[in-house]
Amino acid sequence: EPVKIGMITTLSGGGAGLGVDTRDAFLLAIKKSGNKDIEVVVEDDAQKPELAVQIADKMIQSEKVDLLTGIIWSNLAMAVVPSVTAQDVIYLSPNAGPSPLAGAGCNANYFNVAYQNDNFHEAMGQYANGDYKKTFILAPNYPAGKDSLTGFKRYYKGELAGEVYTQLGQTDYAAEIAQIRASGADSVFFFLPGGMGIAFTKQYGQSGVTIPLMGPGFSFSQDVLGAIGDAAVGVRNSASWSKDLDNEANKTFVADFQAEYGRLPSIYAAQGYDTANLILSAVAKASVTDKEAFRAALKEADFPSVRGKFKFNTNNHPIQDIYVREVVKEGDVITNKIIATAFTDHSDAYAKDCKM
Amino acid sequence: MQIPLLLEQLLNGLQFGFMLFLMASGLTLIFGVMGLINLAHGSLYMVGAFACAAVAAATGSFWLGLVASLAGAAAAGALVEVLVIRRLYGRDHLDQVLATFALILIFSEGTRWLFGSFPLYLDIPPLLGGALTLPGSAPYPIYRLAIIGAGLLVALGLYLLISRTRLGMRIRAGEADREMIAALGIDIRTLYTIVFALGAALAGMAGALVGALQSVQVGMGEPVLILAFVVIVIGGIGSIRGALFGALLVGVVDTTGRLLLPLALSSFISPSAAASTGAALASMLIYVLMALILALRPRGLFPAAAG
Amino acid sequence: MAEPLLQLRGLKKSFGALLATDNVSLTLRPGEIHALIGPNGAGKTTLIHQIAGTLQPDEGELRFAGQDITSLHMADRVQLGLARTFQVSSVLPEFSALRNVMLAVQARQGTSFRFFADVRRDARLTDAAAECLARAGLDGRAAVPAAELSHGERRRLEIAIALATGPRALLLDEPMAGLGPEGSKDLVVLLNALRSEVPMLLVEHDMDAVFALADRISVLVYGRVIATGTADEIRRHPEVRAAYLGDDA
Amino acid sequence: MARETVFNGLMILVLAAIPAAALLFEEPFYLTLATRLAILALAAVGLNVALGLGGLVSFGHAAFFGIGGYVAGILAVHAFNMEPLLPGLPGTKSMPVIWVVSMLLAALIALPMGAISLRTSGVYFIMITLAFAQMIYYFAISWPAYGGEDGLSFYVRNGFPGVNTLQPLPFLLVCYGLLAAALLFFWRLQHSPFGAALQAARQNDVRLAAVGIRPFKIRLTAFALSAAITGVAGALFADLNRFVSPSMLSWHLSGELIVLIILGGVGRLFGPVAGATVYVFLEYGLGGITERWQFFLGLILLGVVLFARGGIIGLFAGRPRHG
Amino acid sequence: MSLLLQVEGLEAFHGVSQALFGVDLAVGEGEVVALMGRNGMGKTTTIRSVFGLTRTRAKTLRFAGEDLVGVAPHRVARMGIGLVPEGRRCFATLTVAENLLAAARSGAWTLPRVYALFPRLEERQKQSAKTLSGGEQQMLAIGRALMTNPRLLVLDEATEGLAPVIRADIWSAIRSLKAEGQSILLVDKTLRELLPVADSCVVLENGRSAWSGRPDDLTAAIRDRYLGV
Ligand SMILES: Nc1ncnc2c1ncn2[C@@H]1O[C@H](COP(=O)(O)OP(=O)(O)OP(=O)(O)O)[C@@H](O)[C@H]1O
Ligand SMILES: Nc1ncnc2c1ncn2[C@@H]1O[C@H](COP(=O)(O)OP(=O)(O)OP(=O)(O)O)[C@@H](O)[C@H]1O
Ligand SMILES: [Mg+2]
Ligand SMILES: [Mg+2]
Repeated sequence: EPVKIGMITTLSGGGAGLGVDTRDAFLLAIKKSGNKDIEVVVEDDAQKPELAVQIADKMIQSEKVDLLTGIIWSNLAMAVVPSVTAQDVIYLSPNAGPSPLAGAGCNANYFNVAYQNDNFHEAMGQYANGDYKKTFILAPNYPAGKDSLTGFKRYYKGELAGEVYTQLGQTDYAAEIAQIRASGADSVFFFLPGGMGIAFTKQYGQSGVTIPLMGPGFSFSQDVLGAIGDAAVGVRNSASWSKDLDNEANKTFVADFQAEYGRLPSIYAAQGYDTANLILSAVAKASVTDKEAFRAALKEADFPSVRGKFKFNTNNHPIQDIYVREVVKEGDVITNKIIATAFTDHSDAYAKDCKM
Repeated sequence: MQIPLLLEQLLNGLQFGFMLFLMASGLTLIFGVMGLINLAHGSLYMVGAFACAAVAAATGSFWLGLVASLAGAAAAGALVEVLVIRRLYGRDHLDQVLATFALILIFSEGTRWLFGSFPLYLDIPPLLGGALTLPGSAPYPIYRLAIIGAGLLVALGLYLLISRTRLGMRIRAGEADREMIAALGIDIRTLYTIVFALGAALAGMAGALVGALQSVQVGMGEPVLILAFVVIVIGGIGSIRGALFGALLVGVVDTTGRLLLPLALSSFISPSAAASTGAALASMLIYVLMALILALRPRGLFPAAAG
Repeated sequence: MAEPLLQLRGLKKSFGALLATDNVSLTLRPGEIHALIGPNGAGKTTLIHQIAGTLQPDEGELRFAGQDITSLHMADRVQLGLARTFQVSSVLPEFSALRNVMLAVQARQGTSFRFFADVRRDARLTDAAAECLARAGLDGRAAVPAAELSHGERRRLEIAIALATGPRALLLDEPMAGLGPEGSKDLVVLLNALRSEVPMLLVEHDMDAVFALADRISVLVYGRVIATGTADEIRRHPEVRAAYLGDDA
Repeated sequence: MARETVFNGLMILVLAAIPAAALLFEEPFYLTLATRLAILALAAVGLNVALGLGGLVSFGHAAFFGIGGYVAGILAVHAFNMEPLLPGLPGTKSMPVIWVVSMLLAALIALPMGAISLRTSGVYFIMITLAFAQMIYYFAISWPAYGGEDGLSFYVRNGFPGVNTLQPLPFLLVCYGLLAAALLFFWRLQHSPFGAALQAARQNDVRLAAVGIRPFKIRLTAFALSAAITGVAGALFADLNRFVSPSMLSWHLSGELIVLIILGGVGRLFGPVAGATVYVFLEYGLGGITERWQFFLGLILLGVVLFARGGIIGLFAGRPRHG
Repeated sequence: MSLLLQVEGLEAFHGVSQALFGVDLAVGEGEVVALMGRNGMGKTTTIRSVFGLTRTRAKTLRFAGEDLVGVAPHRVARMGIGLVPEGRRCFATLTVAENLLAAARSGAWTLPRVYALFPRLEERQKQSAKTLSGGEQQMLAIGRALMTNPRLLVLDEATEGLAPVIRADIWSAIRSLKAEGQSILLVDKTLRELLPVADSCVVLENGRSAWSGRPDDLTAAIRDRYLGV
């Protein structure tokens, strides 16, 4: 029988690019599978938690969807996931991985196909140990920002040249850049998602400060690299995926995505694509109406991930490799290239708190 | 903290202030002087940035982009005035709120429709790249100095236009009593269209100039809107001098607050906690500043009728 | 002589370099109409503002009914019975003429913190208000929103509202202005009849009315009282003729 | 009968028809939609006291909405975890208690906030209320104890004696009940002596003082009342979503409440209800049709301002009469 | 004498309610016409209608031969009609000098000449209009209209609130303007001052022209009936 998937994602406002990539890749995977029994309804949450909750209710109550997915932002996920899973609907996260949902608040109906929020930052911290002794760290002052710096510090063993929390939505970083220059740091780790990261990196490039930058992959994902331009080249960043990852699934994915949409996929696209394929693999094994069996099928994670290997931990969060990439220029296009592996088979720090 | 760094940060604060003034300049004219509540100001700012980015990408010239930002925003402004705003002068201010709120939605989605969902590339012109070395030895980006210059120029130009020209008198007269100025023979309708377009052009230019430092994306105008209102209200509505002063004050207070609050707190609590608590306080700072100023001076710092 | 109801002692007020009220002392006694005249910009309205509490004097003292009211809030002075009219009509544009007056009655009755009563059904309010409207010659226009009244009608409303506050003394700032010949005539009759209950400080440029009504006249020039006297004394006063009356009187 | 009365009657019918349609067509989501509508309308009725009657354009009412929400969330979480809020002060899952606390807290915060803000007027008032709300917003974002920007989830809706609030219909009826109470209050207030003074303060505060009523006291009282109503709406909203987050405190929400009122008709008894109905249904309907729904929402709102003076009720019933 | 302003069968509306039902009025070149009537009879509405500030219908509404119906207010003013409105309506936030200059057009009336007429305005030229005394504002409104150098000057209660000396000055200014050939349409409440300068009078009652003629013909009976004096 047909499977109905509800996708709530951000399609308007400043963060729309992330949602668009997720959706496009997700739909691409469904289309390529040729499975006609899958119906996807997509709706825009405008990056507002309350609206996301309303749409989730509507999809469950009115559209009677079997599965939900699509949310990009942690705060929206926190709003939607607990009530969705409480209604015994399965939710698959293609991006956000807030720590409460990985630890004590984990749920059998909640699968995270992306990462736990700390993962990329941890990887960068691990990697930084190799080259640097004195790092300046920087993130916006909100939970994801704090998680980020906590994650970095969890693995980083060197000294901190400074720890700064910026304002959420801040657009001018002249003062922070001056601080960095004066701090005597040998490297900078920063987490500034979206427009904040673009602004920071551009301004950093213009400032003439040459202390090497590093960050999680979000700030150097394909969707923003074009906007940052040359200022990004050379920056190291961590991610669970890169377009040059050498596996069959990934090659097909990158080629198909580029053919279909005329642009390079971002990490959000990759995660959306994997989410779709995970669902397809489970649909092939079990009926969605049999929740128990379907959950088990999902948990097997028996699908060709563009990340190469992929499996679920006890808390339904991924165990995966995390790479360090460098931003490079390929002709006119600015993109990422893998230069190292920070972690193999990495899992998150919260799984032990999950009683499932 | 060392004195040179402190001085540099003070300069950064001032520079941020000029940037804020630039972002607020169009609103100073439309809201401050014409007395029209224009929530779509940020949208016009965004239009300017997108026009600049698109033309700069197509032609390779930032300067052509800058011209395009002026022209594009002015055209958008004129269109909006003729189609919408013009019908609302005689109405309650609140109708302007609803109408311009609707315009935000239309502009944001319209821009996304035209330019897609991804941020656009816009960099500073090579001519203004590089840095000057300041006396205290820290290099300072030329482009940021140029922003200061542009802010000063706009402030001076606006001041002269509003307080020294007959056009300025008529705009202010129109704000005071639109019907009466018409009954004295002034074509206030056309005049307002022109002034609105001029305000829009200023917003657009700011979008291009500041956009080159930030990210050009849908929604970039929203924080600008609030900040611009804050700046104008602190300074005193209708006063160009006030707007400039308000902008500089906000710039300096915000920058030094971001810097000094965590520092000050770190003598009481752990550095990590100080950093985040300090940042939390810093983010409230400009609002605290505004509330404080308005509580003490309910009509802003320069409650001037003109200038 | 009766004890003054209202007493101004050494009032001073300046706007920047301009001394708008220069050491003014005046009294208003029960039963009298005390006119205050003077050239435009002499400071008459400024003085009324200070007595009513719209402006705070820089120096000096104000006593009303034996009480120091110098720093009392405007509303509290009205509560004591010191009501005023405005030179430029100041009404509630959306409310009908009647409801404009009802508000003043309600203020007098002290019911403004009732949340559930219905003013429209309160006869004590509506009747008292209707009576005041009638006295000001607006009975036919009770239901018209103040915004739709003509200029002269709004001037009348201004007077009706002041009456409705139940004043013990009235400060009238050019009440005749805008009324038209007939209206002025009617108002003279009305004020004349009121004088025994409510003494008045009357600012007016309509000399016919002033000479017809005033028991005493004070002349204000550049913020300073230059003369006080009866109508005849003032009419003959050479400085007053030069500064104010011209050949008119 | 006045046309506005007819319109109000129709609005009541529409509100009643939604749950009926939900049961008839077995569309339980309509119940959720109607609940959301009722809560937003309730919040806007609160704002309408300040803005519509008193002319106090508060751009900070999200603060009260959010405070109500956090009261519900924090009390519920403490009750769930059995941790006292303060020593000796337990949390609670009882709606009536939560309502009272959120109304009191909102009013209590509104008093100093209003006392300072009311020194200013016009646009300055708009901005100073925004400033206060932004302070609270940034505080909530960076205050980790209750989730910061991620917000606070509580898994089970709070309870009301004798009602199964977990069921959508009873919860909707609870919300309708509160909305009806607020409307009744607003209606009485509008025609009361206090309402007259408040409306006078909006039109001409010097005149109000010159008849012997202090505008400040009237306005401050109205501001606190207004905050209390919006606060209780916030508590319900948190219960509806079983989640609170700083976005309930953001200036967007303040703006949305203002928009609801202007859309429906400023100062009109049913203005907030009409505004919320249209807004919620547009959001729901357009969102399902097109990804560009905000564009069309903008166009429709623009159409309303340009062609309907005085909002939807103005379109239907003409200008208000202040008899 | 050619007709400057010609009004026949003028009807006007405030929203849906009709305020004028048929006003006839003519001002010839160089003539001074007084428009009279009790409060609320439609004097101000008539004037506003000429300027296109109210919704109107008229058999004839012409200025210097040109039709005024449907013409925008600023164009009407530009044809050469200067208005001193009821209630002064000075531009509150502008200074005295700015008020005078904002809409000035070149001609015989210049800033110095207005200051000569009202020395008080010169004293206060840098002060913002909202802080002027009532009478000062009235002077400003008159000066402002003169600065547009109109062919027809329209004064709606222009002497309201002025001190007797100033009022005498204004009336003598009006007389000298009249002597220079200036056309004037006047509304004023003091008949004693008004009638001697007027060439003709039009009396309104309930939005209709009820009587018109020369001031000498304004008998006590007519005054009593239409003006209440
Ligand atoms: N806020 C102010 N700032 C500066 N000057 C002011 C202010 N208010 C009033 N004035 C000046 O003070 C003087 C007195 O003004 P006031 O209104 O008291 O005069 P008045 O005697 O009532 O005159 P009129 O008869 O014309 O109404 C005027 O010259 C006026 O310009
Ligand atoms: N804005 C308005 N809306 C509705 N009705 C109005 C409006 N302005 C005036 N009216 C009405 O039109 C009629 C004529 O008013 P108008 O102002 O022309 O009178 P007027 O002769 O100038 O009186 P006054 O001597 O009092 O100035 C009055 O009945 C008045 O109530
Ligand atoms: Mg005066
Ligand atoms: Mg009139």
